[in-house]
Amino acid sequence: MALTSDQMVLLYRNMVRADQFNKMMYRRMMQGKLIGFYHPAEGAIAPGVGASTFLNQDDNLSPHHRGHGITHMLCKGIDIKYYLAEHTGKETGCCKGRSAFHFSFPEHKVYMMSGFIGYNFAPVVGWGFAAKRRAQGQVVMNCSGDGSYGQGRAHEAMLMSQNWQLPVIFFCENNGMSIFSTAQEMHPQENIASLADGFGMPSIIVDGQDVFAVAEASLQAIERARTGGGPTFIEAKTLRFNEHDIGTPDLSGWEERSAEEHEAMRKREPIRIATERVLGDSLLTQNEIDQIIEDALAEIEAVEQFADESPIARPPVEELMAGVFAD
Amino acid sequence: MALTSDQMVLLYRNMVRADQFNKMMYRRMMQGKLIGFYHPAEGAIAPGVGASTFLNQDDNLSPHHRGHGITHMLCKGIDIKYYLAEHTGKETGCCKGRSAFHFSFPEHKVYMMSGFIGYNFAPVVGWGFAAKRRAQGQVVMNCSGDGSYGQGRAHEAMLMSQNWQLPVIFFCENNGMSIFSTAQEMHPQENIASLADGFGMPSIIVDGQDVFAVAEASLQAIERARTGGGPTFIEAKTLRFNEHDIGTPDLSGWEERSAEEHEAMRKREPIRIATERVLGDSLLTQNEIDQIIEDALAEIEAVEQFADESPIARPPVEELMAGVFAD
Amino acid sequence: MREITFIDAIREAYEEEMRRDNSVFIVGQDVRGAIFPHTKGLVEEFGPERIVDTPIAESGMYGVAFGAAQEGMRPVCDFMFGGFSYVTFSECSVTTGQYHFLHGSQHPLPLVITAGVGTGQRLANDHAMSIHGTFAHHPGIKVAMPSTPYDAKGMFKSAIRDNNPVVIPWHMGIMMLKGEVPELGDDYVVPLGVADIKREGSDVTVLANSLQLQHALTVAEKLAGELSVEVIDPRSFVPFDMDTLLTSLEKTNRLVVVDEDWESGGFAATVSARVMEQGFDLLDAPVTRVTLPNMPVPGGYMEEYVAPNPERIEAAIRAVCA
Amino acid sequence: MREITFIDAIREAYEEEMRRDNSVFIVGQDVRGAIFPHTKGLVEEFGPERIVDTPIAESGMYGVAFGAAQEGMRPVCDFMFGGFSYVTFSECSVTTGQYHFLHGSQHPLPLVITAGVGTGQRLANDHAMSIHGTFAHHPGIKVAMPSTPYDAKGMFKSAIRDNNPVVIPWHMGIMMLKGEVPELGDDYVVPLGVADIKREGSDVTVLANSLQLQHALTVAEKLAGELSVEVIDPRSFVPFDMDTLLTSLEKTNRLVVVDEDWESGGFAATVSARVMEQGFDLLDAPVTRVTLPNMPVPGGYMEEYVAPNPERIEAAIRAVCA
Ligand SMILES: Cc1ncc(C[n+]2csc(CCOP(=O)(O)OP(=O)(O)O)c2C)c(N)n1
Ligand SMILES: Cc1ncc(C[n+]2csc(CCOP(=O)(O)OP(=O)(O)O)c2C)c(N)n1
Ligand SMILES: [Mg+2]
Ligand SMILES: [Mg+2]
Repeated sequence: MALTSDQMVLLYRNMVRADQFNKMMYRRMMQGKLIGFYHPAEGAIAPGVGASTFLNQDDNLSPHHRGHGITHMLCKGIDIKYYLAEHTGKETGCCKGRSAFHFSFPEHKVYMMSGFIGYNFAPVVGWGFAAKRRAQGQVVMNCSGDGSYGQGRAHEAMLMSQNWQLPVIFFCENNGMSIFSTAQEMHPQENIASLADGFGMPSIIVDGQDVFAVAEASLQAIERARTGGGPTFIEAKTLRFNEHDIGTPDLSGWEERSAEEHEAMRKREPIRIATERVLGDSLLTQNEIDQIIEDALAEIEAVEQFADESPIARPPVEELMAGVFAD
Repeated sequence: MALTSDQMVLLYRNMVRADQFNKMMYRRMMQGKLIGFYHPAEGAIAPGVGASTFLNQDDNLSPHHRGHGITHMLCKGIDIKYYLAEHTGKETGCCKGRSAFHFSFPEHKVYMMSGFIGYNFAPVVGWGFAAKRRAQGQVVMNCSGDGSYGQGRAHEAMLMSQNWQLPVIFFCENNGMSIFSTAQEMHPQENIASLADGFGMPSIIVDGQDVFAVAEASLQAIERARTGGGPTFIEAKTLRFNEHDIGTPDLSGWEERSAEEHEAMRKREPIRIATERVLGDSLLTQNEIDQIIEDALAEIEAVEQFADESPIARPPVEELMAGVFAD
Repeated sequence: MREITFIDAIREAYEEEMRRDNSVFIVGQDVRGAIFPHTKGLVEEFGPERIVDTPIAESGMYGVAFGAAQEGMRPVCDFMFGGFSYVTFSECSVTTGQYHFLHGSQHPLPLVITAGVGTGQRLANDHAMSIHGTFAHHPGIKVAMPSTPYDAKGMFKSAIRDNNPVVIPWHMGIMMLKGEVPELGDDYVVPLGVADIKREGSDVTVLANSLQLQHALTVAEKLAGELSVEVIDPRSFVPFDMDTLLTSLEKTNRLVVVDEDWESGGFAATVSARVMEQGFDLLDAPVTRVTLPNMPVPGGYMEEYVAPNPERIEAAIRAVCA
Repeated sequence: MREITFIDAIREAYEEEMRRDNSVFIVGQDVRGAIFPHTKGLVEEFGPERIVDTPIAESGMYGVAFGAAQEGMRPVCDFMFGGFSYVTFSECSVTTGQYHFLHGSQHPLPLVITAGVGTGQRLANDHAMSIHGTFAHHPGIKVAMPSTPYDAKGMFKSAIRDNNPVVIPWHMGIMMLKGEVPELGDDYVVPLGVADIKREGSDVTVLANSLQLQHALTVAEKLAGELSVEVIDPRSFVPFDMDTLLTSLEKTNRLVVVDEDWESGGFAATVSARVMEQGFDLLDAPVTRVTLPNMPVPGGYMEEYVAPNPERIEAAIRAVCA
């Protein structure tokens, strides 16, 4: 599916935003301004942007935890300030400051986060089930890492989605790592997408450093799901430039990832790849790009200001107890 | 792997024993002489016999629940009288009469039963892990039904076994049914063995009504596992002549399985198929066959007598409490 | 009033709620064919889109319920036997219980979890264990268990209409118990969180539920004349109706809690501890529990005397009244 | 004696037991690289065959431990965070607890389950929940939790040598707590099932464990002169040392149970109920519990006042002594 110029510019803008948001999160974590942990997305910005930019509002999105789902959510039109406020422990947070790093934007069909890797696989079956029953072309974009496909939950979700031909996209962001473990060591096949073969589910393997390639694959899968063609497995081969989460050492197995590995990796920086493309295709000028970056920085400034100026969430226990059950 | 005449005769003898044992269990359940439930194995005798007859004593065996593992266990040289006593609630039972339908023969490396379908998938990884570390050619025969491969546990076990090249055989007894549900409706692909493709695990699909074919496939997989060649997936296509468990209606979906289905099914009666073969190949005479049947019936009579004459297990609660923990 | 069985009462609740609300559906394994009669015949009226069978894949199966509830439907997830819920426990306990609260109390999760539970079938631990205590330990989930056909119908209807996850197992030992239920079309509900005094008395209070409630009533009847036993059915564990219990203790000053769950960590311990804290001065004798001893539930012939039973209940009543 | 941190004490236990017994090994996720320092550097001495990393596949991972234990090895299964054990809960609770007993007490299952637990990291419910109460509810599993470096080393060694499944979580809030530990080579163990009086007193007994034990000791010190607080560390929940507790109550007649688990169904309820039954006459005031309120553990700034803390413990002590 060839992308239009408008689509490419939108993707590029989202790439810049996602990248800047991730940098902001990294910086804030180092500054002690974030609660809990942060799993930085540097090097792995493109998959989420490519998967999420062309979703409809009523499509379900389960963001990957890498980058804490920000790169995905902002492409779906979610105002990240409520998530940053949450992550800063503030009353204005999307979860009222209760959740540390969880997110929830039900009106955008981004429902939840759980700390259990693979938690996404159970609910996506239900979203797909509801979507199919509703029959209005709703699609489920289910993003998670290579490591999450170790979970048996993945098997159950793929089995049932393929069996019922649910509109679920299994979008695997394969950065080759799961904390200290390499996908190469933990998975018997080169491609995680091979798992889809076991169910007869069509799959696409795509260069996850190239946001345009990811978007094309995603649009293809979205189109298939929307028109009743069932699930697709997409494997986006990507990279993790930083440590798993800030403060954890950057190991492969039990040894430091080598300088050579880092050097090779950073040659595949996704923003640079996208920039070369938009400049090369004359879709944007350097001036326009500078403006996009400036816009993103301004957006982030406002978001940070909102989070920083909001009051810390410290409701009395009674108030919390009243929120355990819905009326 | 071509079978020797001795091997074929042994298989045939085990088929007859398994068949008669299953009939005895069915009869006893109807007579109210068994505790709990019984999942009859009629029509599905051959897979367990073919998978289990040529295991070594120190190979691990996880029997399928169909036929309550009897068809598997007796081929591994286990004296079934302790299991029948267990199932009759007797003190002499293999689990001291505590377990209803569970079995455990640790000295034969048949460790356990659990009521959770798919429970086998976690421990087999550990047995395979231990076997590989021990490096003495120990093999793990992991028997369960088509339905059990719905469980995500199956995925985790296959993933890890293939990844570590463990000597585990995933022996799937596909009778096309899981209580009232057909494999056709519940699984996206025609063969459950397709799942193995997802991991790059070699698989064999075999006629599960032909014990000799099953044994050949099993020997091939055993040989591979024993010599460090890693896991194999075997799918034995079999049939379930009776209802799922005695007392449950015999439905497909929510309708009675048809007379035609039963008729077609019963044309593939595994004892008859085996008998035709041994007679046709002049491996046994009708007289010898009659003797084998007589021997089996005598064996069963002794087993039943043991169970019936043993005292009911009613130990005081204090004695039970003392057995909760090992010393 | 007409009399129907306990399990038929559950089916009537399903039928009425599914007719009333198109978003209600049932998901489980072999629920179309009906392993237990509460789903029997439903597929004929509601079709396989609303009486949904899944592979043996409890996470995926529960995921159908969980995800559909987020999408505004009202699923009932039938785990067949209670223990099978443990196969997808991270989802159905932690992730379920925290969903609404932890994400800011902005999005309800209206779903029902049910399953057959309890001793009496001689099937041993994994097919016999109770689950109400385990779920009551995990916040954010309502937990209830009916004891009569009347309550079964009314409570299942309440559970389906509740905007929260509700775990409502049913005890296999009273599946065929008959009892009075209002005429079809009389759309009554039994609210969750309200206990019921099943028999009035003045000497001692027995809190018991489900099969054990039947046992308690049997014992109360047997002791009538000698000891006046008040029998309270909690009906719900979360929320728990402490007021009804404390009011009863004001009268009787003695309490036996019968609970078909283990002594360690079961709901009976929670009740005893709460009475300790909130009703210590009411007590003339220590609260005494009749529970499963701390061993995996044995099957076979041991089940009947290891589990709570009328003899053990009577002994406990006599002990607290001594 | 030398001083080491709590988490280093656990690592020393691993090192010594792995050197002593070749059948001991550790399985988990990223234990080679060491998410927490208790496995740090072990792979260098023992190699990746004994410090085993698995995919994110908790059932398979736990299966390595479970199956290897049946095969005569002595695995330690590290779930990283306690809540992750719920992902394979049917295996690690029911199937594990019933294995030995239900199959006729003929084959032991010597394995250790560990994980970091507890509040204080502001990570919210699924990364903060306790698991000791949940496992203590399921028979056939020993459950213990150390509170000092000395106990950590001695109890982990006991757990590894035990012929039963032992769940022994460790609290992240005391990971870096320093304390005295015997010299290397002094092969001491701390037996499971024996409580420890961490501070003697005569007015009131406080039963508290792990991080909460530290809180209790802080409060006891603060109240010294005014109230004499005896602080008991249960150390083990299953088996539980009731004798030490009752002996203390003979002296103090008052009890506060502090437990970082939910009020409903937590181990504190079990202790209270047992004291009700076995020590009612000893009590001058109702046993009072300081626990997590029945809500999913919130993260952020709420954790510190929602969880048990010194202020709440002090208030409870004052209340039972009033
Ligand atoms: C059930 C569970 N097991 C383990 C963890 C610890 N954990 C957090 S992130 C992670 C690695 C995830 O890898 P992957 O899915 O590839 O995503 P990535 O972090 O590489 O982007 C692990 C093991 C967890 N959170 N939940
Ligand atoms: C975890 C779990 N879910 C559901 C069940 C109920 N159940 C018992 S046997 C069975 C069907 C098993 O089918 P299959 O594995 O194909 O074996 P078969 O009975 O056909 O031989 C089911 C669903 C169970 N025992 N455990
Ligand atoms: Mg990864
Ligand atoms: Mg089957």
